[in-house]
Amino acid sequence: MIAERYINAVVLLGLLVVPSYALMVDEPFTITLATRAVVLALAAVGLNIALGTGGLVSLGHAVFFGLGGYAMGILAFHAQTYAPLSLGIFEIGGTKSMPIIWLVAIVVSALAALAIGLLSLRTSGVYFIMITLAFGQMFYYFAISWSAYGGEDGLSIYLRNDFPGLNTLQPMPFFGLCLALLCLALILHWRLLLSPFGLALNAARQAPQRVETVGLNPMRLRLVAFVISGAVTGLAGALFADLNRFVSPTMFSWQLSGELIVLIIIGGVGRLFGPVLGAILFVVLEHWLGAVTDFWHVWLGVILLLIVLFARGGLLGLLTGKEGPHV
Amino acid sequence: MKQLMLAAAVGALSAASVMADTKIGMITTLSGGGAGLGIDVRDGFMLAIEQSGRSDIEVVIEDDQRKPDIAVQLADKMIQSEKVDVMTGIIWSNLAMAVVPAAVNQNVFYLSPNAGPSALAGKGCHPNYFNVAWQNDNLHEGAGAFANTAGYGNSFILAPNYPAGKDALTGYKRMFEGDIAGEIFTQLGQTDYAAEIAQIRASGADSVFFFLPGGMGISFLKQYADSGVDLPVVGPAFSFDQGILQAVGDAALGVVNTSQWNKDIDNPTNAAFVESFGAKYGRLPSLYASQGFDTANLLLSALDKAAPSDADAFRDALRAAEFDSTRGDFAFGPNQHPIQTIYAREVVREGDVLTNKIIGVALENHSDVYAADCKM
Amino acid sequence: MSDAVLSTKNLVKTFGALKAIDDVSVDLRPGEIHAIIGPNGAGKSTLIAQIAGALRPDAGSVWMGDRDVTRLDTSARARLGLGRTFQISALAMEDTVLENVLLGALGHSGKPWRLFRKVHADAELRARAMAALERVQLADATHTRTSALSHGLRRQLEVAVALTLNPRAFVMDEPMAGLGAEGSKVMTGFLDGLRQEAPILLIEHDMDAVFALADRISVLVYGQVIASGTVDDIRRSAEVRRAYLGEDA
Amino acid sequence: MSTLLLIEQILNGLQFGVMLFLMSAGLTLIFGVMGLINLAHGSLYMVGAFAAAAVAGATGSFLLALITALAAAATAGALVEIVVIRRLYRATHLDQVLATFALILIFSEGTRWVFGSFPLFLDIPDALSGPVSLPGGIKYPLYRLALIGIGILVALGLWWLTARTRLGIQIRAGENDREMIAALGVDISRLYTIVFALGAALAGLAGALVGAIQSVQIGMGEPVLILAFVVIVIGGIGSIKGAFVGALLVGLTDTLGGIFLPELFKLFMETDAATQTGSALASMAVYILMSLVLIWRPTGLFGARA
Repeated sequence: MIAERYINAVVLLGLLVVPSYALMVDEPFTITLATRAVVLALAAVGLNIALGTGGLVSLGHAVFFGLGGYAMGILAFHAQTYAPLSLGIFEIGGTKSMPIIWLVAIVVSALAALAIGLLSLRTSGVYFIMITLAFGQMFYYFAISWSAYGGEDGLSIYLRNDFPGLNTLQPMPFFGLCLALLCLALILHWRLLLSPFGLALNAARQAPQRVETVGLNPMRLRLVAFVISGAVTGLAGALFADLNRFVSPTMFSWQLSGELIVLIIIGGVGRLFGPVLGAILFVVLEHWLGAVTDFWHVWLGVILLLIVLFARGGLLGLLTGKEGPHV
Repeated sequence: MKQLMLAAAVGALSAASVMADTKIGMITTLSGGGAGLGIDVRDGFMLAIEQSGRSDIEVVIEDDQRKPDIAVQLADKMIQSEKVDVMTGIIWSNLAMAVVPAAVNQNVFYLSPNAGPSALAGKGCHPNYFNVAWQNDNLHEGAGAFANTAGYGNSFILAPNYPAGKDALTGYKRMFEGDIAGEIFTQLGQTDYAAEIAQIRASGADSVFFFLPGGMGISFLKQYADSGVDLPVVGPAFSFDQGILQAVGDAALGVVNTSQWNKDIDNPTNAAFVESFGAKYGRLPSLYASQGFDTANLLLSALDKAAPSDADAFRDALRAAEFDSTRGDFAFGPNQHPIQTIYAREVVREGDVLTNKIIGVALENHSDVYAADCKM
Repeated sequence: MSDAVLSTKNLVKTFGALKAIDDVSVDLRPGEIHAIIGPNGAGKSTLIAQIAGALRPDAGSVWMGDRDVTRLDTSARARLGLGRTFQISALAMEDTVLENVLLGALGHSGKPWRLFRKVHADAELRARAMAALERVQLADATHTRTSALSHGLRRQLEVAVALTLNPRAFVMDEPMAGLGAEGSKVMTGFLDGLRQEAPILLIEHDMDAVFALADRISVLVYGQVIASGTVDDIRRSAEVRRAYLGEDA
Repeated sequence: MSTLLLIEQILNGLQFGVMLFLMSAGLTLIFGVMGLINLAHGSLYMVGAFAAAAVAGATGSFLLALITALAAAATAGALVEIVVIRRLYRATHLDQVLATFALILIFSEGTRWVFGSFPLFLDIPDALSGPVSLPGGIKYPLYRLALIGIGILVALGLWWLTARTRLGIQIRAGENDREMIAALGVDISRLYTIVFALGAALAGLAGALVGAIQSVQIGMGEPVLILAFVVIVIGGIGSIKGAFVGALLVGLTDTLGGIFLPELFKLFMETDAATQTGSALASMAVYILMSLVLIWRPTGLFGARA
């Protein structure tokens, strides 16, 4: 069996080497695929903080993904049309600057996570799963009928947004940005796991009564985890929108929430690199199975089933021979 | 899914070698809900390519699963890796909006075999973008015009609450001269229309216009037929195409719908198309299949005159639209959208199958209102 | 009553038609072990849940010193100095022994919001955690995964977590349950010494331990305290004999 | 709006609610007895509809189609229980969500593999087609009245089954204490298979009945599935009574919300904007209802445990 840190190192190395090789042999599409994997991984890292560490099975994380996407879409749309965005009493101009867009995406999704968390965390178990799903559906239907920003058609951004000093229109620099942000998020999660907060959150998942009897409030721990989680997933949403130069209500769909959970499970739940490995595997499967058969969803389903039934720790569990945290 | 289809005609090899190989990328919906439409477009398109006998055309086909993000990713792949010259295939307006602007700005030609969102017909028009099907409003406008000739004075109209639905009602109202008895936006993907039908019954309307594509239309028509409301219904062809008519059943009989194509349009190209499509695939072609077929033939006609690498000449060749359309006369307007006749069709039973029969012309040589906004 | 560290006044809790706790007043004074005994279903667990804050009483109140804590939740009562152990171990089984006591130390420090400092590097927390482990003789097992501990050692860990809180009063739910004869003896000895530090409200089925440890015993039957007094008082009580043995007086 | 129209709309809401009840009853029964979240319940609904459409197409008999739908869904349910679900009872909710999500993928694309991509045809039987006149002059489709009737019959049947039969006693015992009924000598895995098949059969019945007035197509189960979850969460998971009340609430909210919200907005907005805003809000209405219920009662209206 292989130690987890070696696997993590190989995964990171692979994320550097494969796109670089693709750049050399002029296969830019491979870089696009790798970017997709990295951005999905970032979204799933966000979810993993709530789900893997906090034990919060959220079937509504697409809300934050979508909010991040629309933060990008709306700001860039106003910049593209030179029409200021009116917020009641004051107006702000749109922007094509990635750092500002990211900040807005993070703040907006964190606020949404705070509101949704305050309401949903009163429930637990299946009820929590279902109420998060319900919030996802609300945002989905709202986005579909919000014609000012394209409704179901979504919003197209003709050119990718800018980052100071980089040509983001080239696949490689944009990939680099996404990878850097993924690494930051991984470091964030890692430090959280080692922190007092991580210790308490981890315990709150396994034995909430214990956490209460030492004088801590599990609800507040979970709320903070949910907000951080939503913010990271929101950032991923903004990047995903920039990758596609497009946002639409499908970013809010419950299938997307389901897919984010799938990524975490096939990689290994509650493990730092679980979502990364899961996202890579998912993109490869999607691409490779999709090329072999029209009915690739059947096989994706079968693979998922096998993992749930026989490989409880996901791919990382298989490779390291250790089960991960139980959620 | 990926298929490399080489138009197989061994004998034509030497003749074709004078021209450079052309690579065509088709992104369409082949799995999940709505796959039927993509399959028809693909089959129609490939039929024409095959009949041309040309072996210098390579068509790369990919499935977008009706997801915008997948479509964009596939477009990136086709442009960056496959280096295609021409793209086509997208069924849905929202996917087209996600793919087309970026593609045409990267000097790829895009021929739309189905979707025609207004944004791409007006201010967002582009020299490399050609629509071979219709602008989205066209068939709804046709329905409005038909309602006038049929003498309807008070229509109840409904469509799903999303942009194409809003365009549909706008399109109908643009042509319809009577009153509107009621206007409803239903939920996208809604399956039960009892409440809407009750409102129609109570509204005092003398006719109903609806735009409910796919499964929504099937549900609506079945429930409407069973409700005992017997006001005449008119709608665009999307709920009456060959693929879904059988699922609607007798509930559709006698309903008038508008289309730019039908299998009984009387011209030799169309007759040959209907026959060869049936021979090859064992089913009647739908309007989507005819659009795929026309798209391919337009492309072939342009390839006969110029290669896509010579962009200006190729563009002029496309604009000339010198090909035999299954619709008979076909020409492009200034925004490179069709100027064509919209017919009124009626659903009839032919032996075991339900199909459509042309009963009249709704709009003659019709263009679209967005063309004026197109500065090209 | 005024010197009681922990007390209940006229507690009532009903579940449907069942009166699980019916007008119960008990108290815990400094330096003592007060045992609550009674047959299964007498309402002991319901009582302890209300004292700890996991259940809201229908009527009556819970006091810590002269402070009414009836409306406070479990974590607030813990912060006021209530140290509870569970009948069925409630520990973070995937974590190490050390991490479980660190959690207690963290609760005592009241600062779980440091997001970026390493918890293991905090000398103060660690010292408090290790001290508690040493007192229950678990220092050898510091880095063992909790799920790998034997049942008896888990009970000791439960007590250690409570110790990290420096509580003013302990509430222990059957700390001897499932321990062998040897384990019970060790635990009895340990609790015996602990009462000087903070008094213990003890719920226990092991009568040998109860009679060896308790300063006072209250007998709970059908949700009511039918007798309360010293060990000898209880041994001699006719009512208790009747309740337990069905003997006539 | 006239009283007659209002009554007709309430009937529509009831009918929709009753159909949702058929879906939700199985879902809530399965959760109550086995503690399992079954996302694939919508697939069983689809199986019922496709089986009915295939048989009706071949034989022309609606009754035979209904019977086949019941049998096919029950068989599929039992099979899924034995092959997959049985291994998930001890698993976490997360694993259950995931495994049944996988089953959706397999069922949906598998059905497309077998039946192709185009919708199938299933029609109302002649005997039940067309409208009838109700007292007060309301014309209402007979088939929809029949649906309300069938739904209420099924509700009564389920009540009888759980309250009055041996199987019902076992089911209720299983909800309360799994170890206990195992100790009493009930073959628990057989009980689970039966309950799962029963739930699946109810979903299949709903699919076949609804398929006659809607479109029989791939993915038809998913929107209904989500609504059914909303229903059982509102009602309290595990409670059949809760499912019934929840289904009617959701059915009425959805139907009446779609009509009244646009009208409400017309009072203070322009017609176009009001129609759009009202419709947008109407499509969110049931989810808003569910959130409100959960915020008020975190375990639903009749729910006992989380």
